[in-house]
Amino acid sequence: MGHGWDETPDAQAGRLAAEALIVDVDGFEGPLDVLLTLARTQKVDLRQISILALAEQYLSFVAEARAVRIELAADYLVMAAWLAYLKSRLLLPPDPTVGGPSGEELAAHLAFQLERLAAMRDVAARLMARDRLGRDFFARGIGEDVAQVRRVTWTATLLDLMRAYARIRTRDEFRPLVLDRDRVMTMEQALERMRGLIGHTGTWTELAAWLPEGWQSDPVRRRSATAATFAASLQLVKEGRIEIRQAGADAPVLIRGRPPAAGGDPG
Amino acid sequence: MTDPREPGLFEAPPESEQERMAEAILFAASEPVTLAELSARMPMGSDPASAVERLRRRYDGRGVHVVRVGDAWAFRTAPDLGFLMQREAVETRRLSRAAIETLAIIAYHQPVTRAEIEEIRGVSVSRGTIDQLIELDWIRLGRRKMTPGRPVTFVVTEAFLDHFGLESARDLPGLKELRAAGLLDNRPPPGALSLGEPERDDGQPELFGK
Amino acid sequence: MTDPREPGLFEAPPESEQERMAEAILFAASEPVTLAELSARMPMGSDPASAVERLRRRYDGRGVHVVRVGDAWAFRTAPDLGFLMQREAVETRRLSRAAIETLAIIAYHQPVTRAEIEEIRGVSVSRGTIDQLIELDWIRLGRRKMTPGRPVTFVVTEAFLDHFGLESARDLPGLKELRAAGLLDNRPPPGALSLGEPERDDGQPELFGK
Repeated sequence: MGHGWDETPDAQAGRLAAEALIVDVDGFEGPLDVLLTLARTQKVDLRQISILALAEQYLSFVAEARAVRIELAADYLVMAAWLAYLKSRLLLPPDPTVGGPSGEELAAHLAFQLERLAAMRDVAARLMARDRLGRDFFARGIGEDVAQVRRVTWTATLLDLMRAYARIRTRDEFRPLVLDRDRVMTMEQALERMRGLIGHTGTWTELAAWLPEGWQSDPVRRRSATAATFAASLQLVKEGRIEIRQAGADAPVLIRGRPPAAGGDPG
Repeated sequence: MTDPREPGLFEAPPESEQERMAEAILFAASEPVTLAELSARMPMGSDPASAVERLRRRYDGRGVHVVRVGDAWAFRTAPDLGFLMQREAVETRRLSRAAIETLAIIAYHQPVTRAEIEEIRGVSVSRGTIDQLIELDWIRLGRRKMTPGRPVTFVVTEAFLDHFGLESARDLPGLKELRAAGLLDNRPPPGALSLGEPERDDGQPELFGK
Repeated sequence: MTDPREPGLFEAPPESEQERMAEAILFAASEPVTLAELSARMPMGSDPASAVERLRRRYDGRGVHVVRVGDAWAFRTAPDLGFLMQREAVETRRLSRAAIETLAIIAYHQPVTRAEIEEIRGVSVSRGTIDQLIELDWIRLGRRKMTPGRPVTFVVTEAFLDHFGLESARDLPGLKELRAAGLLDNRPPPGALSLGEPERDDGQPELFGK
């Protein structure tokens, strides 16, 4: 082990695990899956894992991905932003100006999610390993053909029914693609727009205020613009250009620009 | 399971075990099974002929018998109970497209008149289609509509809910849900211009649902 | 056993005959048969429940068993003899990991909405997964949830129980332990900044599904 003198064996194992994950990132089913895999490297019962250490592991996984230029899907980055936030909540003394649940509560819920996912995987494996019809035990192989009474019954499945309905109802719904496109904002468009504006705001501003004119009233356009703007703001958080926060589940998402000097990694 | 009696390399299973094996094989086989085939499938050293013979005696007088079919063996319902098998002889056929579409419209729009069904389908609904659905006991007449001519309406029945495993017609998913659950292709119907949405990869989010 | 309501008019067959009848009917059907169906096919005044119970005891330890599947009963070969049945084994399409996990979540959390499945797995349910499970007849639509948007729910079917050799959904492996550990509780996230959460609103597109 020629690596880092300054690393504890745990930290080193975590870093090596993060590196190993990168190779196989397409094999994961989302950030929770990655977290569970990382949690297993802590070699303790899931109930005893350190969420703080786990957050570190995940953030180094994301940093590693960036170092080798692997494009991670947006939800991996959302998780990274969230874990960076969680980490700060766990490390810093409670800030009375920030409402909502404590870092410990958030950590406990994440631990619950991981334990629940692990439990579901465990029972899924037990289910699939059961004796199964057509493999381990069998139904009668010969249908009885005793009666000559032939009665025809007509049958259809629920799927047939729903597909039939969908077929009818969507017949006249198909329109040229362009009609839909002008109601869709891409993340690139939002990013470009935000980069131009970001220097001007040092105060917390609602995400909703960033939506361009003409994208605020029509629900479809608003939804698309909100999604794109939010995704773009996460990208900017990642780049250290802005900060983002939300005080509660239903509270508005707030954004503010970050002085260039403080630029750096949120992790 | 080791048998202490003999140190043989291929120990045949005990008689009772051989009988169980023959029983399971005859039961699951999709056609009558010959002794040769039984022999090939049972462990080395088994005696399928006497296993089948014991099985035949065991089922003597029961609701099913072990019978000889040519040089093979099979389970058959006891001849005196053939009258119980009538429901097994039912032949099922799939509903025609016209019928399933009509049924779907009634389920989603009930109570609905024939004229309304035709408007939604875009083609006329034949008398035979409605008759067939009534015959199946999947639809029935509902209240008359309070519009000129007071046309009859159609609604779905309990038997319909039963057949399709629904608690109520309100449990039918809407179009958005169908699409969100991946039950719907967004592909246009064959023959239509190639418009619509581009094909999505598996697992791709529906970011911008309609 | 005579039906006291209609003395003499419809004499029920003796117990042993009822057992033979239930035996013949269950043997003939490859799908499980409900007591209601048995009752409809056996002569009036019969008691299919006790006929099936006697039958179950009779076949205890034999090569074929009487097994319970939800509200229905069926003959199935003894699992320990599966090795003899390689010829009958049906090659099932390998389920994806996503499909297996989704199935388990539906079985253990039913009735469960799509959003709840996604919350547990941390990713959106990929297009086609639900479709595949419905096609296999392992899941079906349940009641709508009485929450905003009244989302549709999914539950497992009798065919699911049959396939996995379960008498009822209560017999799922580890169910009690999971419940005792609180892992089946519907525990909402503590609120703030749970960005990874799928949208709960019906028909709402996901911001960040995978």
